[in-house]
Amino acid sequence: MKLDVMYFAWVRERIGVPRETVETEAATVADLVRELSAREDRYELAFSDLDALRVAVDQDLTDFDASISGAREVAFFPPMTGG
Amino acid sequence: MKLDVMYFAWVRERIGVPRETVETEAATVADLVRELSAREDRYELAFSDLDALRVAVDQDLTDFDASISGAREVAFFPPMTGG
Amino acid sequence: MMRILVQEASFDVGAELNAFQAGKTDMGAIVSFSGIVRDLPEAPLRHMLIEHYPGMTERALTKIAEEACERWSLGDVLVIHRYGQMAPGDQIMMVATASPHRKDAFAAADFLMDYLKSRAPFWKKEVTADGSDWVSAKDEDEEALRRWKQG
Amino acid sequence: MMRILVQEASFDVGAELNAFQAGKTDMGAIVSFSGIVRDLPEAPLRHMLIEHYPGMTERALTKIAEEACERWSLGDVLVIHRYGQMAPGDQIMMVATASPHRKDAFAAADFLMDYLKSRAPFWKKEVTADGSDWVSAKDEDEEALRRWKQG
Repeated sequence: MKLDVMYFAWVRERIGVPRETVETEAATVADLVRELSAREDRYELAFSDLDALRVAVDQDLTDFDASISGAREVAFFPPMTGG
Repeated sequence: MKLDVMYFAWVRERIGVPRETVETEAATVADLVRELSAREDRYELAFSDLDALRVAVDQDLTDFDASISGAREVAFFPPMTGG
Repeated sequence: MMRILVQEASFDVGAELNAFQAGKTDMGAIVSFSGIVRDLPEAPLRHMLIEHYPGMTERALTKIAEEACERWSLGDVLVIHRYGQMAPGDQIMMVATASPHRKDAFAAADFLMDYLKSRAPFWKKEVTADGSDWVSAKDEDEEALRRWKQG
Repeated sequence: MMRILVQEASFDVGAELNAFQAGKTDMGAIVSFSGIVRDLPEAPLRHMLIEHYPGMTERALTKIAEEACERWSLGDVLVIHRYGQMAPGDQIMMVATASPHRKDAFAAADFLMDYLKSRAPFWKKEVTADGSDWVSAKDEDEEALRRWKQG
Protein backbone atom coordinates (compact mmCIF):
# COMPACT_ATOMS: atom_id res chain seq x y z
CA MET A 1 0.00 0.00 0.00
CA LYS A 2 0.97 3.67 -0.45
CA LEU A 3 1.51 5.65 2.74
CA ASP A 4 2.34 9.29 3.38
CA VAL A 5 5.12 9.43 5.95
CA MET A 6 5.81 12.78 7.63
CA TYR A 7 8.66 13.99 9.80
CA PHE A 8 8.82 17.00 12.12
CA ALA A 9 11.45 18.98 14.04
CA TRP A 10 14.83 17.20 14.37
CA VAL A 11 13.41 14.01 12.89
CA ARG A 12 12.67 15.98 9.71
CA GLU A 13 16.19 17.44 9.80
CA ARG A 14 17.82 14.01 10.14
CA ILE A 15 15.70 12.35 7.47
CA GLY A 16 16.17 15.38 5.20
CA VAL A 17 12.60 15.66 3.89
CA PRO A 18 9.36 16.78 5.55
CA ARG A 19 7.26 14.06 3.89
CA GLU A 20 7.44 11.28 1.39
CA THR A 21 5.21 8.59 -0.02
CA VAL A 22 6.37 5.06 0.67
CA GLU A 23 5.22 1.76 -0.73
CA THR A 24 4.99 -0.67 2.19
CA GLU A 25 3.28 -3.79 3.46
CA ALA A 26 4.21 -3.07 7.08
CA ALA A 27 1.44 -4.07 9.53
CA THR A 28 2.47 -1.86 12.42
CA VAL A 29 4.37 1.36 13.05
CA ALA A 30 7.26 -0.71 14.42
CA ASP A 31 7.39 -2.74 11.17
CA LEU A 32 7.48 0.47 9.16
CA VAL A 33 10.32 1.81 11.33
CA ARG A 34 12.31 -1.42 10.73
CA GLU A 35 11.69 -1.19 6.99
CA LEU A 36 12.78 2.43 6.76
CA SER A 37 15.82 1.91 9.04
CA ALA A 38 17.02 -0.91 6.78
CA ARG A 39 16.94 1.44 3.79
CA GLU A 40 19.47 4.11 4.59
CA ASP A 41 21.67 5.38 7.43
CA ARG A 42 19.71 8.64 7.82
CA TYR A 43 16.61 6.61 8.77
CA GLU A 44 18.56 4.34 11.08
CA LEU A 45 20.02 7.43 12.77
CA ALA A 46 16.65 9.16 13.11
CA PHE A 47 15.00 6.03 14.53
CA SER A 48 17.91 4.92 16.73
CA ASP A 49 16.17 5.82 20.01
CA LEU A 50 12.45 5.16 19.81
CA ASP A 51 11.95 6.38 23.40
CA ALA A 52 12.83 9.85 22.12
CA LEU A 53 10.17 9.64 19.40
CA ARG A 54 6.43 9.99 19.17
CA VAL A 55 4.18 8.74 16.39
CA ALA A 56 0.78 9.72 15.02
CA VAL A 57 -1.30 7.57 12.69
CA ASP A 58 -3.85 9.55 10.68
CA GLN A 59 -3.23 12.53 12.99
CA ASP A 60 -3.94 10.69 16.23
CA LEU A 61 -1.13 10.19 18.71
CA THR A 62 -0.49 6.45 19.21
CA ASP A 63 2.35 4.04 19.97
CA PHE A 64 4.77 1.94 17.96
CA ASP A 65 2.64 -1.21 18.30
CA ALA A 66 -0.26 0.46 16.51
CA SER A 67 -1.58 -1.07 13.31
CA ILE A 68 -1.16 0.97 10.13
CA SER A 69 -3.34 -1.18 7.91
CA GLY A 70 -5.63 1.17 6.00
CA ALA A 71 -3.84 4.25 7.33
CA ARG A 72 -3.28 7.26 5.06
CA GLU A 73 -0.53 9.04 6.94
CA VAL A 74 2.02 8.26 9.62
CA ALA A 75 4.06 11.00 11.28
CA PHE A 76 7.23 10.77 13.39
CA PHE A 77 8.41 13.55 15.69
CA PRO A 78 10.05 14.28 19.04
CA PRO A 79 7.98 14.95 22.18
CA MET A 80 5.92 18.11 21.73
CA THR A 81 7.05 21.42 23.18
CA GLY A 82 4.19 23.82 22.54
CA GLY A 83 2.60 26.35 24.84
CA MET B 1 -10.24 56.66 75.42
CA LYS B 2 -11.69 57.88 72.12
CA LEU B 3 -12.15 55.25 69.44
CA ASP B 4 -13.43 55.43 65.86
CA VAL B 5 -15.93 52.62 65.34
CA MET B 6 -16.89 51.75 61.77
CA TYR B 7 -19.65 49.58 60.33
CA PHE B 8 -19.97 48.10 56.86
CA ALA B 9 -22.63 46.38 54.72
CA TRP B 10 -25.68 45.18 56.68
CA VAL B 11 -24.00 45.99 60.00
CA ARG B 12 -23.89 49.62 58.89
CA GLU B 13 -27.53 49.43 57.83
CA ARG B 14 -28.64 48.02 61.19
CA ILE B 15 -26.60 50.47 63.26
CA GLY B 16 -27.71 53.32 61.02
CA VAL B 17 -24.36 55.13 60.71
CA PRO B 18 -21.13 54.27 58.85
CA ARG B 19 -18.88 55.47 61.67
CA GLU B 20 -18.92 57.16 65.03
CA THR B 21 -16.49 58.14 67.73
CA VAL B 22 -17.09 56.43 71.07
CA GLU B 23 -15.63 57.11 74.48
CA THR B 24 -14.80 53.73 76.01
CA GLU B 25 -12.55 51.98 78.49
CA ALA B 26 -13.18 48.54 76.92
CA ALA B 27 -10.07 46.34 76.96
CA THR B 28 -11.06 43.96 74.16
CA VAL B 29 -13.32 43.91 71.11
CA ALA B 30 -15.75 41.68 73.05
CA ASP B 31 -15.92 44.26 75.85
CA LEU B 32 -16.67 46.99 73.32
CA VAL B 33 -19.43 44.86 71.77
CA ARG B 34 -21.01 44.38 75.23
CA GLU B 35 -20.82 48.09 75.95
CA LEU B 36 -22.42 49.08 72.65
CA SER B 37 -25.09 46.34 72.85
CA ALA B 38 -26.11 47.64 76.28
CA ARG B 39 -26.70 51.10 74.84
CA GLU B 40 -29.48 50.65 72.32
CA ASP B 41 -31.50 47.95 70.58
CA ARG B 42 -29.99 48.66 67.16
CA TYR B 43 -26.55 47.65 68.50
CA GLU B 44 -27.91 44.62 70.29
CA LEU B 45 -29.61 43.56 67.02
CA ALA B 46 -26.49 44.13 64.93
CA PHE B 47 -24.30 42.21 67.38
CA SER B 48 -26.78 39.42 68.17
CA ASP B 49 -24.83 36.75 66.25
CA LEU B 50 -21.10 37.27 66.53
CA ASP B 51 -20.41 34.20 64.36
CA ALA B 52 -21.89 36.18 61.47
CA LEU B 53 -19.52 39.09 62.10
CA ARG B 54 -15.90 39.91 61.45
CA VAL B 55 -13.82 42.57 63.14
CA ALA B 56 -10.74 44.59 62.21
CA VAL B 57 -8.64 46.57 64.67
CA ASP B 58 -6.61 49.34 63.03
CA GLN B 59 -7.40 47.79 59.64
CA ASP B 60 -6.11 44.32 60.47
CA LEU B 61 -8.55 41.43 60.60
CA THR B 62 -8.60 39.93 64.09
CA ASP B 63 -11.00 38.22 66.51
CA PHE B 64 -13.31 39.29 69.33
CA ASP B 65 -10.75 38.46 72.03
CA ALA B 66 -8.28 40.99 70.58
CA SER B 67 -7.10 43.85 72.75
CA ILE B 68 -8.11 47.35 71.68
CA SER B 69 -5.92 49.23 74.08
CA GLY B 70 -4.20 51.97 72.13
CA ALA B 71 -6.24 51.22 69.00
CA ARG B 72 -7.43 54.09 66.79
CA GLU B 73 -10.20 52.34 64.87
CA VAL B 74 -12.32 49.23 65.19
CA ALA B 75 -14.56 48.04 62.33
CA PHE B 76 -17.42 45.53 62.32
CA PHE B 77 -18.74 43.87 59.17
CA PRO B 78 -20.10 40.61 57.74
CA PRO B 79 -17.80 38.05 56.05
CA MET B 80 -16.27 39.56 52.94
CA THR B 81 -17.68 38.82 49.47
CA GLY B 82 -15.28 40.45 47.04
CA GLY B 83 -13.83 39.09 43.85
CA MET C 1 6.89 44.31 41.86
CA MET C 2 3.17 44.79 42.23
CA ARG C 3 0.39 47.20 41.36
CA ILE C 4 -2.78 47.40 43.46
CA LEU C 5 -5.68 49.58 42.36
CA VAL C 6 -8.96 50.10 44.22
CA GLN C 7 -11.19 52.35 42.17
CA GLU C 8 -14.76 53.30 41.35
CA ALA C 9 -14.07 53.81 37.65
CA SER C 10 -14.48 51.00 35.17
CA PHE C 11 -11.37 49.70 33.42
CA ASP C 12 -10.43 47.93 30.21
CA VAL C 13 -9.25 44.43 31.11
CA GLY C 14 -7.63 43.85 27.70
CA ALA C 15 -5.68 47.11 27.85
CA GLU C 16 -4.60 46.31 31.42
CA LEU C 17 -3.44 42.83 30.40
CA ASN C 18 -1.47 44.24 27.47
CA ALA C 19 0.17 46.85 29.70
CA PHE C 20 0.97 44.17 32.28
CA GLN C 21 2.61 41.94 29.67
CA ALA C 22 4.54 44.70 27.91
CA GLY C 23 8.31 44.29 28.06
CA LYS C 24 8.25 41.11 30.12
CA THR C 25 10.81 39.20 28.06
CA ASP C 26 12.06 37.45 31.21
CA MET C 27 8.62 36.04 32.12
CA GLY C 28 7.17 33.35 29.88
CA ALA C 29 3.83 32.85 31.62
CA ILE C 30 1.04 35.30 32.39
CA VAL C 31 -2.23 34.28 34.05
CA SER C 32 -5.17 36.62 34.47
CA PHE C 33 -8.48 36.24 36.23
CA SER C 34 -11.33 38.63 35.57
CA GLY C 35 -14.58 38.83 37.46
CA ILE C 36 -17.71 40.04 35.69
CA VAL C 37 -21.09 41.00 37.18
CA ARG C 38 -23.39 38.06 36.47
CA ASP C 39 -27.03 38.52 35.72
CA LEU C 40 -29.38 36.57 37.97
CA PRO C 41 -31.54 33.89 36.35
CA GLU C 42 -34.40 34.31 38.86
CA ALA C 43 -34.84 38.07 39.04
CA PRO C 44 -32.99 40.26 36.53
CA LEU C 45 -30.26 42.24 38.25
CA ARG C 46 -30.67 46.02 38.08
CA HIS C 47 -27.24 46.61 39.43
CA MET C 48 -24.66 45.46 41.91
CA LEU C 49 -23.28 47.69 44.64
CA ILE C 50 -19.87 47.03 46.10
CA GLU C 51 -18.94 48.61 49.41
CA HIS C 52 -15.40 48.55 50.72
CA TYR C 53 -13.30 49.77 53.63
CA PRO C 54 -10.99 52.47 52.26
CA GLY C 55 -7.50 52.11 53.65
CA MET C 56 -7.92 48.57 54.89
CA THR C 57 -8.73 47.39 51.36
CA GLU C 58 -5.40 48.52 49.91
CA ARG C 59 -3.60 47.23 53.00
CA ALA C 60 -5.23 43.77 52.79
CA LEU C 61 -4.64 43.45 49.02
CA THR C 62 -0.99 44.46 49.40
CA LYS C 63 -0.48 41.85 52.13
CA ILE C 64 -2.09 39.14 49.99
CA ALA C 65 0.04 40.09 46.97
CA GLU C 66 3.19 40.15 49.12
CA GLU C 67 2.43 36.68 50.42
CA ALA C 68 1.97 35.41 46.85
CA CYS C 69 5.38 36.90 45.94
CA GLU C 70 6.98 35.06 48.86
CA ARG C 71 5.41 31.72 47.94
CA TRP C 72 6.03 31.69 44.20
CA SER C 73 8.57 32.96 41.71
CA LEU C 74 6.71 36.02 40.39
CA GLY C 75 8.00 38.89 38.33
CA ASP C 76 4.88 41.01 38.74
CA VAL C 77 1.39 41.03 40.29
CA LEU C 78 -1.57 43.22 39.33
CA VAL C 79 -4.81 43.59 41.30
CA ILE C 80 -7.61 45.93 40.25
CA HIS C 81 -10.89 45.90 42.20
CA ARG C 82 -13.80 48.29 41.75
CA TYR C 83 -16.35 49.53 44.24
CA GLY C 84 -19.63 51.39 43.72
CA GLN C 85 -22.40 50.60 41.27
CA MET C 86 -22.05 48.11 38.40
CA ALA C 87 -24.38 46.65 35.76
CA PRO C 88 -24.56 43.03 34.53
CA GLY C 89 -21.60 42.31 32.24
CA ASP C 90 -19.45 45.02 33.86
CA GLN C 91 -15.94 44.22 34.94
CA ILE C 92 -15.70 43.94 38.74
CA MET C 93 -12.04 43.13 39.18
CA MET C 94 -9.00 41.41 37.77
CA VAL C 95 -5.77 39.90 38.98
CA ALA C 96 -2.75 39.04 36.84
CA THR C 97 0.48 37.24 37.64
CA ALA C 98 3.71 36.94 35.65
CA SER C 99 6.24 34.19 36.21
CA PRO C 100 8.98 32.32 34.38
CA HIS C 101 6.96 29.14 35.14
CA ARG C 102 3.34 28.48 34.21
CA LYS C 103 2.65 26.49 37.40
CA ASP C 104 3.69 29.46 39.54
CA ALA C 105 1.63 31.91 37.51
CA PHE C 106 -1.47 29.67 37.85
CA ALA C 107 -1.03 28.86 41.55
CA ALA C 108 -0.41 32.49 42.50
CA ALA C 109 -3.47 33.78 40.62
CA ASP C 110 -5.63 31.07 42.18
CA PHE C 111 -4.26 31.93 45.65
CA LEU C 112 -4.77 35.67 45.13
CA MET C 113 -8.41 35.08 44.19
CA ASP C 114 -9.10 32.80 47.17
CA TYR C 115 -7.67 35.32 49.62
CA LEU C 116 -9.07 38.39 47.93
CA LYS C 117 -12.53 36.82 48.04
CA SER C 118 -12.63 36.21 51.80
CA ARG C 119 -9.93 38.46 53.27
CA ALA C 120 -10.19 41.77 51.44
CA PRO C 121 -12.95 44.04 52.82
CA PHE C 122 -15.45 44.15 49.96
CA TRP C 123 -19.18 43.46 50.27
CA LYS C 124 -21.57 42.93 47.37
CA LYS C 125 -25.23 43.89 47.32
CA GLU C 126 -27.54 42.79 44.52
CA VAL C 127 -30.39 45.08 43.54
CA THR C 128 -33.31 43.58 41.59
CA ALA C 129 -36.91 44.64 40.96
CA ASP C 130 -37.81 42.64 44.09
CA GLY C 131 -35.49 44.58 46.37
CA SER C 132 -31.89 44.33 47.41
CA ASP C 133 -29.80 41.74 49.23
CA TRP C 134 -26.29 41.50 50.54
CA VAL C 135 -24.52 38.55 48.96
CA SER C 136 -23.74 35.87 51.56
CA ALA C 137 -20.25 34.47 51.95
CA LYS C 138 -20.05 30.82 50.93
CA ASP C 139 -18.66 28.06 53.12
CA GLU C 140 -16.68 26.84 50.11
CA ASP C 141 -14.81 30.14 50.03
CA GLU C 142 -13.50 29.57 53.55
CA GLU C 143 -12.66 25.97 52.64
CA ALA C 144 -10.76 27.19 49.59
CA LEU C 145 -8.35 29.00 51.93
CA ARG C 146 -7.47 25.82 53.76
CA ARG C 147 -5.69 24.44 50.68
CA TRP C 148 -2.98 27.08 51.10
CA LYS C 149 -2.56 26.70 54.83
CA GLN C 150 0.40 24.36 55.08
CA GLY C 151 3.57 23.50 53.28
CA MET D 1 -18.73 26.73 22.52
CA MET D 2 -15.09 27.02 21.61
CA ARG D 3 -12.76 28.83 19.24
CA ILE D 4 -9.45 27.30 18.15
CA LEU D 5 -6.99 29.31 16.06
CA VAL D 6 -3.65 28.10 14.72
CA GLN D 7 -1.96 30.94 12.87
CA GLU D 8 1.33 32.44 11.82
CA ALA D 9 0.21 36.04 12.39
CA SER D 10 0.73 37.77 15.70
CA PHE D 11 -2.36 38.69 17.73
CA ASP D 12 -3.37 41.19 20.38
CA VAL D 13 -3.95 39.27 23.62
CA GLY D 14 -5.84 42.16 25.24
CA ALA D 15 -8.19 42.58 22.30
CA GLU D 16 -8.77 38.82 22.23
CA LEU D 17 -9.53 38.75 25.96
CA ASN D 18 -11.98 41.64 25.59
CA ALA D 19 -13.72 39.95 22.67
CA PHE D 20 -13.87 36.69 24.62
CA GLN D 21 -15.46 38.40 27.62
CA ALA D 22 -17.91 40.53 25.66
CA GLY D 23 -21.55 39.79 26.40
CA LYS D 24 -20.83 36.99 28.90
CA THR D 25 -23.32 38.14 31.56
CA ASP D 26 -23.98 34.50 32.53
CA MET D 27 -20.30 33.76 33.26
CA GLY D 28 -18.74 35.43 36.28
CA ALA D 29 -15.22 34.07 35.96
CA ILE D 30 -12.70 34.36 33.10
CA VAL D 31 -9.19 32.94 33.30
CA SER D 32 -6.56 33.54 30.64
CA PHE D 33 -3.06 32.21 30.17
CA SER D 34 -0.64 33.82 27.77
CA GLY D 35 2.74 32.51 26.74
CA ILE D 36 5.46 34.93 25.71
CA VAL D 37 8.81 34.22 24.04
CA ARG D 38 11.42 34.48 26.83
CA ASP D 39 14.82 35.80 26.19
CA LEU D 40 17.67 33.49 27.22
CA PRO D 41 19.98 34.68 29.98
CA GLU D 42 23.03 32.74 28.64
CA ALA D 43 22.97 33.56 24.94
CA PRO D 44 20.59 36.27 23.69
CA LEU D 45 17.79 34.75 21.62
CA ARG D 46 17.68 35.93 18.02
CA HIS D 47 14.36 34.32 17.42
CA MET D 48 12.24 31.30 18.14
CA LEU D 49 10.86 29.06 15.42
CA ILE D 50 7.73 27.01 16.01
CA GLU D 51 6.95 24.12 13.73
CA HIS D 52 3.59 22.36 13.79
CA TYR D 53 1.66 19.60 12.08
CA PRO D 54 -1.13 21.27 10.09
CA GLY D 55 -4.37 19.37 10.43
CA MET D 56 -3.33 17.35 13.44
CA THR D 57 -2.74 20.53 15.43
CA GLU D 58 -6.34 21.76 15.10
CA ARG D 59 -7.61 18.23 15.71
CA ALA D 60 -5.55 17.79 18.90
CA LEU D 61 -6.48 21.23 20.27
CA THR D 62 -10.16 20.62 19.59
CA LYS D 63 -10.04 17.29 21.42
CA ILE D 64 -8.30 18.88 24.42
CA ALA D 65 -10.85 21.72 24.53
CA GLU D 66 -13.73 19.24 24.24
CA GLU D 67 -12.39 17.23 27.12
CA ALA D 68 -12.14 20.39 29.24
CA CYS D 69 -15.79 21.18 28.41
CA GLU D 70 -16.79 17.69 29.58
CA ARG D 71 -14.90 17.94 32.85
CA TRP D 72 -15.90 21.44 33.94
CA SER D 73 -18.81 23.81 33.63
CA LEU D 74 -17.55 26.08 30.88
CA GLY D 75 -19.42 28.62 28.80
CA ASP D 76 -16.60 29.17 26.34
CA VAL D 77 -13.02 28.18 25.54
CA LEU D 78 -10.50 30.06 23.40
CA VAL D 79 -7.15 28.69 22.18
CA ILE D 80 -4.80 30.67 19.93
CA HIS D 81 -1.39 29.24 19.08
CA ARG D 82 1.10 30.67 16.61
CA TYR D 83 3.72 28.95 14.49
CA GLY D 84 6.64 30.37 12.51
CA GLN D 85 9.22 32.90 13.62
CA MET D 86 8.92 34.98 16.81
CA ALA D 87 11.15 37.45 18.67
CA PRO D 88 11.69 37.73 22.45
CA GLY D 89 8.63 39.34 24.06
CA ASP D 90 6.31 38.18 21.25
CA GLN D 91 3.08 36.48 22.11
CA ILE D 92 3.28 32.71 21.39
CA MET D 93 -0.18 31.59 22.41
CA MET D 94 -3.10 32.10 24.75
CA VAL D 95 -5.95 30.11 26.23
CA ALA D 96 -9.02 31.55 27.94
CA THR D 97 -11.88 29.88 29.79
CA ALA D 98 -15.23 31.27 30.95
CA SER D 99 -17.29 29.70 33.70
CA PRO D 100 -19.92 30.62 36.26
CA HIS D 101 -17.42 29.35 38.89
CA ARG D 102 -13.87 30.58 39.40
CA LYS D 103 -12.59 27.11 40.38
CA ASP D 104 -13.78 25.66 37.07
CA ALA D 105 -12.29 28.51 35.05
CA PHE D 106 -8.91 28.04 36.79
CA ALA D 107 -8.83 24.23 36.62
CA ALA D 108 -9.84 24.16 32.96
CA ALA D 109 -7.22 26.71 31.89
CA ASP D 110 -4.54 24.82 33.84
CA PHE D 111 -5.65 21.52 32.25
CA LEU D 112 -5.70 23.03 28.74
CA MET D 113 -2.14 24.26 29.18
CA ASP D 114 -0.84 20.94 30.50
CA TYR D 115 -2.35 19.03 27.58
CA LEU D 116 -1.54 21.61 24.94
CA LYS D 117 2.09 21.58 26.06
CA SER D 118 2.66 17.84 25.63
CA ARG D 119 -0.14 16.64 23.35
CA ALA D 120 -0.53 19.25 20.63
CA PRO D 121 2.02 18.88 17.81
CA PHE D 122 4.18 21.99 18.21
CA TRP D 123 7.96 22.04 18.39
CA LYS D 124 10.09 25.01 19.42
CA LYS D 125 13.56 25.80 18.15
CA GLU D 126 15.70 28.52 19.72
CA VAL D 127 18.09 30.42 17.48
CA THR D 128 20.98 32.30 19.13
CA ALA D 129 24.31 33.69 17.92
CA ASP D 130 25.80 30.30 18.90
CA GLY D 131 23.48 28.27 16.69
CA SER D 132 20.07 26.73 17.00
CA ASP D 133 18.57 24.06 19.22
CA TRP D 134 15.28 22.24 19.45
CA VAL D 135 13.77 22.78 22.89
CA SER D 136 13.64 19.52 24.85
CA ALA D 137 10.45 18.31 26.45
CA LYS D 138 10.63 18.37 30.24
CA ASP D 139 9.88 15.38 32.45
CA GLU D 140 7.78 17.68 34.63
CA ASP D 141 5.47 18.33 31.68
CA GLU D 142 4.63 14.63 31.43
CA GLU D 143 4.20 14.48 35.20
CA ALA D 144 1.83 17.45 35.06
CA LEU D 145 -0.54 15.34 32.95
CA ARG D 146 -0.78 12.67 35.63
CA ARG D 147 -2.67 15.04 37.94
CA TRP D 148 -5.65 14.93 35.58
CA LYS D 149 -5.62 11.20 35.02
CA GLN D 150 -8.15 9.96 37.53
CA GLY D 151 -11.30 11.06 39.21
